Amino acid sequence: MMESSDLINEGLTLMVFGMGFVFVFLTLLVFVTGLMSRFVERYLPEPVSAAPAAAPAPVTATDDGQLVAVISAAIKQYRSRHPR
Amino acid sequence: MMESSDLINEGLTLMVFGMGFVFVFLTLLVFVTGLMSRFVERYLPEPVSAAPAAAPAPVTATDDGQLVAVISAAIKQYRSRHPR
Amino acid sequence: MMESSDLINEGLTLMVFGMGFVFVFLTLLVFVTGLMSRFVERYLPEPVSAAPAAAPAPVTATDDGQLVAVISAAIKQYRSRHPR
Amino acid sequence: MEKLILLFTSSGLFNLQFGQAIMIAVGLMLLFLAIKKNFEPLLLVPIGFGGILANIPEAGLAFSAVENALHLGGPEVINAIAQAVGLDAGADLKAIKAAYGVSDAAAHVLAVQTAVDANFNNGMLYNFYTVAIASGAAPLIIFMGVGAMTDFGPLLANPKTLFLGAAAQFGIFATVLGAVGLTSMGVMDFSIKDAAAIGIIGGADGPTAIYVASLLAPHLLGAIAVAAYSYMALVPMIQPPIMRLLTTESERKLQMTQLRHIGKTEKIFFPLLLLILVAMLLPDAAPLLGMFCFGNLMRECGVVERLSDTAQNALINVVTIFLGLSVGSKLSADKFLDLNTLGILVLGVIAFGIGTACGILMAKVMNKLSSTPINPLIGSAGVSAVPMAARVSNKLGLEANPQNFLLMHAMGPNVAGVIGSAVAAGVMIKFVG
Amino acid sequence: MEKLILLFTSSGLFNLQFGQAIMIAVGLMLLFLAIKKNFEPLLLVPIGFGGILANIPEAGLAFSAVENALHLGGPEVINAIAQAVGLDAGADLKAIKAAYGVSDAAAHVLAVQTAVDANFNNGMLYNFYTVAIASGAAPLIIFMGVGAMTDFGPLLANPKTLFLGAAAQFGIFATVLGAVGLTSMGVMDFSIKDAAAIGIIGGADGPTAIYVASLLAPHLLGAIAVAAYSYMALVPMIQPPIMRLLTTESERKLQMTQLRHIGKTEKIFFPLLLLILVAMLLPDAAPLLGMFCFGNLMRECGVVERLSDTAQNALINVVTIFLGLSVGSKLSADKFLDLNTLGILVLGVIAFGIGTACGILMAKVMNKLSSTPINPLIGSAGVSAVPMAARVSNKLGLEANPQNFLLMHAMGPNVAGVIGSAVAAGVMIKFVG
Amino acid sequence: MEKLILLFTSSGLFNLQFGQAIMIAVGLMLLFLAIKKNFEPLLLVPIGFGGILANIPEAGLAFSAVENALHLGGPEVINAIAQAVGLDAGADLKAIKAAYGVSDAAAHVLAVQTAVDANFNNGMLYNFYTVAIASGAAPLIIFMGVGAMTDFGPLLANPKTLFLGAAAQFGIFATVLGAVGLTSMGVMDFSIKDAAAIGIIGGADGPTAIYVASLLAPHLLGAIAVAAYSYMALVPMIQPPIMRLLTTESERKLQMTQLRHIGKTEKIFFPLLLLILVAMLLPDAAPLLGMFCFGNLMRECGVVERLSDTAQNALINVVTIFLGLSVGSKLSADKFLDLNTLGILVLGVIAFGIGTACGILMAKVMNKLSSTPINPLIGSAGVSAVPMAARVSNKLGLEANPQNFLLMHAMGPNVAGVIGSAVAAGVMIKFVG
Ligand code: NA
Ligand code: NA
Ligand code: NA
Repeated sequence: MMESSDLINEGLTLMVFGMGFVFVFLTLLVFVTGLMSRFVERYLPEPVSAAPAAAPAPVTATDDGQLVAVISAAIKQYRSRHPR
Repeated sequence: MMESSDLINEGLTLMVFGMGFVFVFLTLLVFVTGLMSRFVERYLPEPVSAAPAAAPAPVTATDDGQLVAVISAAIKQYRSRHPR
Repeated sequence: MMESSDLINEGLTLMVFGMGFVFVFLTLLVFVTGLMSRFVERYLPEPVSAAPAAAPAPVTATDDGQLVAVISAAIKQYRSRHPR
Repeated sequence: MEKLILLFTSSGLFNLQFGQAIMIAVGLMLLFLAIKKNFEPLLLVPIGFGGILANIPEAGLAFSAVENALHLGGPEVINAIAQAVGLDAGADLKAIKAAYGVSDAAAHVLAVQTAVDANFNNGMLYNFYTVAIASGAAPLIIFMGVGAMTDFGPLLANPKTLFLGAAAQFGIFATVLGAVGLTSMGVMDFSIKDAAAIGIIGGADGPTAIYVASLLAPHLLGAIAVAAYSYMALVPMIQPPIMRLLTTESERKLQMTQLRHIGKTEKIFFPLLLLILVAMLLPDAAPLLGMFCFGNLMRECGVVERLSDTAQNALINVVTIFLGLSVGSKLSADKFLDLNTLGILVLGVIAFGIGTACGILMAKVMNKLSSTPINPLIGSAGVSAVPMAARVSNKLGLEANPQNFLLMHAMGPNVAGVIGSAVAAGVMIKFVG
Repeated sequence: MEKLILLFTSSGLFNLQFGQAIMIAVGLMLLFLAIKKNFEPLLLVPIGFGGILANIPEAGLAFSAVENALHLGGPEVINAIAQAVGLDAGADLKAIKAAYGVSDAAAHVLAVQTAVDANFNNGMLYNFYTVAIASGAAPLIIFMGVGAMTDFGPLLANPKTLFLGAAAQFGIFATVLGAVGLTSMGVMDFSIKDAAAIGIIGGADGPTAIYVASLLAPHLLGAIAVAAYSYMALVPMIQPPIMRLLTTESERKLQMTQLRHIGKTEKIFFPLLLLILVAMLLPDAAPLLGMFCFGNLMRECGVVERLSDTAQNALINVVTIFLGLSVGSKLSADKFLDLNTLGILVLGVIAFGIGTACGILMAKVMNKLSSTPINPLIGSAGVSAVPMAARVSNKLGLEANPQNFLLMHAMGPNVAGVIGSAVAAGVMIKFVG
Repeated sequence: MEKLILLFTSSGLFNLQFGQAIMIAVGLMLLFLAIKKNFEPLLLVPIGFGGILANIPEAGLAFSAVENALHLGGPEVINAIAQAVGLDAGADLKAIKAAYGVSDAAAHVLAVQTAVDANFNNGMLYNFYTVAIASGAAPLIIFMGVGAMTDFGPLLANPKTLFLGAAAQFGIFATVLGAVGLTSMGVMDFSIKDAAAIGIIGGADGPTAIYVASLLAPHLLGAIAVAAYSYMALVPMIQPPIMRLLTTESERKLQMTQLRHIGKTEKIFFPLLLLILVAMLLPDAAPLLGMFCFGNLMRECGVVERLSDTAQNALINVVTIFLGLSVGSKLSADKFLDLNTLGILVLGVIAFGIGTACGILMAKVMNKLSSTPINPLIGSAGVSAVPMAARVSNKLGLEANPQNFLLMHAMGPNVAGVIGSAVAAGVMIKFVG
């Protein structure tokens, strides 16, 4: 029994220190991340990009949908015949 | 000569056992494959999929061909300028 | 001082032989490349390929530009939704 | 005629042991789960197939040259190896293997050389295992790929969710206690190292589990990897009951405030921040979290698209194939078919359950304290198993309230859990490694 | 001035031996065949280029550290190595190399260390060879990729074609007899192992040929690989005459019944079926057919697209580059420029011829016995060399009868031949390995 | 409590040495240059990140098992290693490390085994370094990829530009003299091998610099690689002033005649031609230029598209990731933070300057002698640093004369410079290696 209770002690210490450390570490991370976010907001603000980066070409909405459907089908067909 | 005729014996045995084993193995494989096919047909029939999986969008046949030609050319052109 | 002047000698010899060899080697390469080019021009002339290899399909110029713009946008849109 | 007999006596059928047949069946079952039920197929297909290959009788694909010589060799080679490891010629196989295991460098080299001279070589899967897992390289490279696929936006928008990632790791340490408890009751036989390796299943993270198991308890690697990946696939079954049990209807209806848009700069700073913190506080987690942050930095910095794309595709796929086969090579009957494996499977599901519960309880506490509402359903995503656990939270959220889109909110704790389990792994390697 | 002399004496031109010049020409010729005549370019370009690199005088790219020390080192290092392998200081190079070849582990390590301490290292190609071929990994990984590209549909639709795949392997064993016969007549000097490695050329399968040659007769690997890949490219020239000779006009016109559609489930079961059969009957073929079936399962199971795609592209391309260079490193004058190579080239083409003939004869027999018509032209595809042999059958079929599309019917025996030659390889490794 | 103390004493913060903190800052600065200023990001991101990882206190990622045992181990293991390398138990760390460095094979193996038995292993980055750089494989594979991306058309259209590629290499040898001069004045402490490795920075070619530095002066690899890649990124700043200084307005306006179209055959013959010349004249450059020509042949021959595409993408990206991390592992304080690094940085920029100047002067001379006009601005592109140096020539050409498109003309000397620096490297390896 001596030996097994020794084992349980090790298990307990591992749990206490384990969870303790995980919480300490992640709490620090929360704190530091918050600091970083505020720092970036103040000193390194990003120019609010007007149009979303990958906007499709300004095609009139109506025929765009139908055309895109055709094209994506063609692409799928093209891709099935030319597997990269 | 003794030594070389010994070599020929080894060659002959290898041929006999070699081809013998290849035929035994592949005959078994034919037999087992046939069994498996019948088993699958009976117990695990596949739902006959109606429309082929990657069917292109229902576009009227006429302008489809011409459009697909244009699109594949555009894709080839696009791909040459943007090598992945 | 004796030891360091020995070092400078080694440095000098390396420079003389180094640059010397680089020039000899590349001069030979110039000479041999010229020979090869003339040889190829005379004995292995290439059939002048008429149309450039990846020419787009013969689509009337006008709507081609606009169509290709739409298609490349569609491709970009398609690619953003299906990252390979 | 003698050739014919040789043909038959050396055939698989003749030498098939009962254990090997069972393990081939286990391999086939894993393939069934992966292909038909879509259980983490990218891992369980190679692992299942590797398991079948490892148990082909007489082929010795998963054995080292010495083990092959002892199994397939004649008496002279067996005696030669016995002498090499300091036993006299007549020693039996078990004793020779034990002596070989603890032999010092010189005896080790001599034994290997004797086997190779007698024309026995390392099995194909043994070589894959040595290169991929024994070196620790494969799990780390996959973790780099995972980093390159992870978007920390949702976490940065709501850093508090890191607490959920922390709480959900309690499953790991509870299971360590469970394993140690079972041993003290004499039911199981796990050392503290074994217990730690079993606990990490609760981390719900493949690469971390394989990395820790290969360091702390290589003999349990097969069972641990199978349990880890199976339970990750079972998340949509294990978590919902616990989530419904611990949350009230009103809590499940809670709608959370829109997440703010996170700019490029913050996403670049975060992995570096995390790396510095690991460097200062937990060097033992440096390999794991170092490669994870490297992958994430490559993704976000935007100037190394080629490298990030390769890390997420070609590189991670190649390494996954060999990692899977190497893990499969550990699915040998003597290591898998015993009580320990059963213990591992049971403890593994408990680890997941406790992790899920702690995540939800933590979320309930934080919901009380914090100004903005926190729907406890996102707490369960803290176990990581990215992105399934987040999808489960989202699904249950929608059931309770059709306008309640929790997916992005749940991604916060989900990716936080990856950091949490890597930190837990680091602590265990330090204390028990 | 002394530097200038050193520059000249250590230049390639000064030390160029006649044999090396010839082998560089052989390398260039292989490149010509691959680039201009499209002879299996994916293999013959790296093999040809590796052949040129291996024969660069004084560079020692294909030599180990010890061989480099003996070739380029001064007397002290040569004597030191002589003593390391147990000879006295004055021994000549040939004796030292022989002693080094058979030295035990300790002497081996001592000799290598002496060379490295004297600043001699393994050549670049020697390292590639050790990692890619000596370990057996490259041929197996390529065979996995081949499995991932193989569609067993046509074979499953007509399992009887496996007999054609079996019959066509007779070329392998006939050539073993040929090699052994030539030796007994004193014309050639092949051991039974050499004969087996030469016979496998008739298997018309690159990875299998390299795998068997590297196990049974590494010194013949260069010639065997070059012969195997050249003849596979020559299939459109070797096979048609034999096919026309052994088949009648009416037989060539035979139209075969439409193949039934094969469902997903059968295609998934087949590789597993084949694997179990190998496990039970032929463990020696487990590495080859194991990886082949793994690749095929990845292709068909549909849940690991990423892994299958990588196995067929990035992974197989990278391994092909290093496999080709490693095979090229074996194209050294002393091993290639002798009567044996001529024997190998002659025996190789005979192997292909006999294989083709047996395939066709078997098909004629089966056509007589079976209810549904079997056009003998598809028999020749049983030698594998996928997919060229099947295309040849199709071409000849069309010549005889424009409505006669044999391609898919010929693919059955074509992929069956891959299994056939892997089984033949397994048998040879067991009996002779 | 004792556990808590252990936790703190083994934390990074507690053991952080001043040098390590500085080096982490250097790593972060490299990342800043790579990400914000776009300084060769594909290399400097992994190198910078590797630098941070290598300096994580207590993690020992860049140390071998023996070094880790000496740093982190208790007295018994340190004494055991001391005895293994032939010192008595009380020896201090510095002496043990020195003895280990020069120990013969047997002592080496014994020391490693003692460390491994005491549960110390090679650091992750140490393993990457051994596989990628110590073997010489990574720089050669990247050089193969560079060859597959290089178009020799512009050079073939105007072979004379090879002279510019030759002249621009003078920066390499001038810097060797500089390093040797500084040593003789007692300011620095460089051996002839160190001087050669520093000179190669002037070759403005990453793989060549790393290959030469890993052979001649591994301890300076970190500083040399950082200097080489930083200066290649600084080409748009270093070169213009020198180019404006040495050329007159009229010379800068010179328009060069249209380049003739180069056919496929010439582009296929050129790499083979270059290979034969290397084989005959400079075997020491065979690995570098051999792999370079192999990559170029794969690109141009048109029959191995798959292999060429993989060599330029998946393969080169994977190798770049591990090469960068391995170089980063050499950024340790004791090797980087000393006067030598400052010397290297200064000498490196001088090398670039002299190389640029010589290229331009050569171009002026050739312009006088040659029938067709040669705009001296393309001379500076002879340092290679492909394609930036060619773009700089083009930009300055346009400034002087808007109709003057020099880009393709500058590509000639640009790719010639790659051959030039590889030849210079070969010569240095022969004379000093
Ligand atoms: Na986790
Ligand atoms: Na075959
Ligand atoms: Na250069």
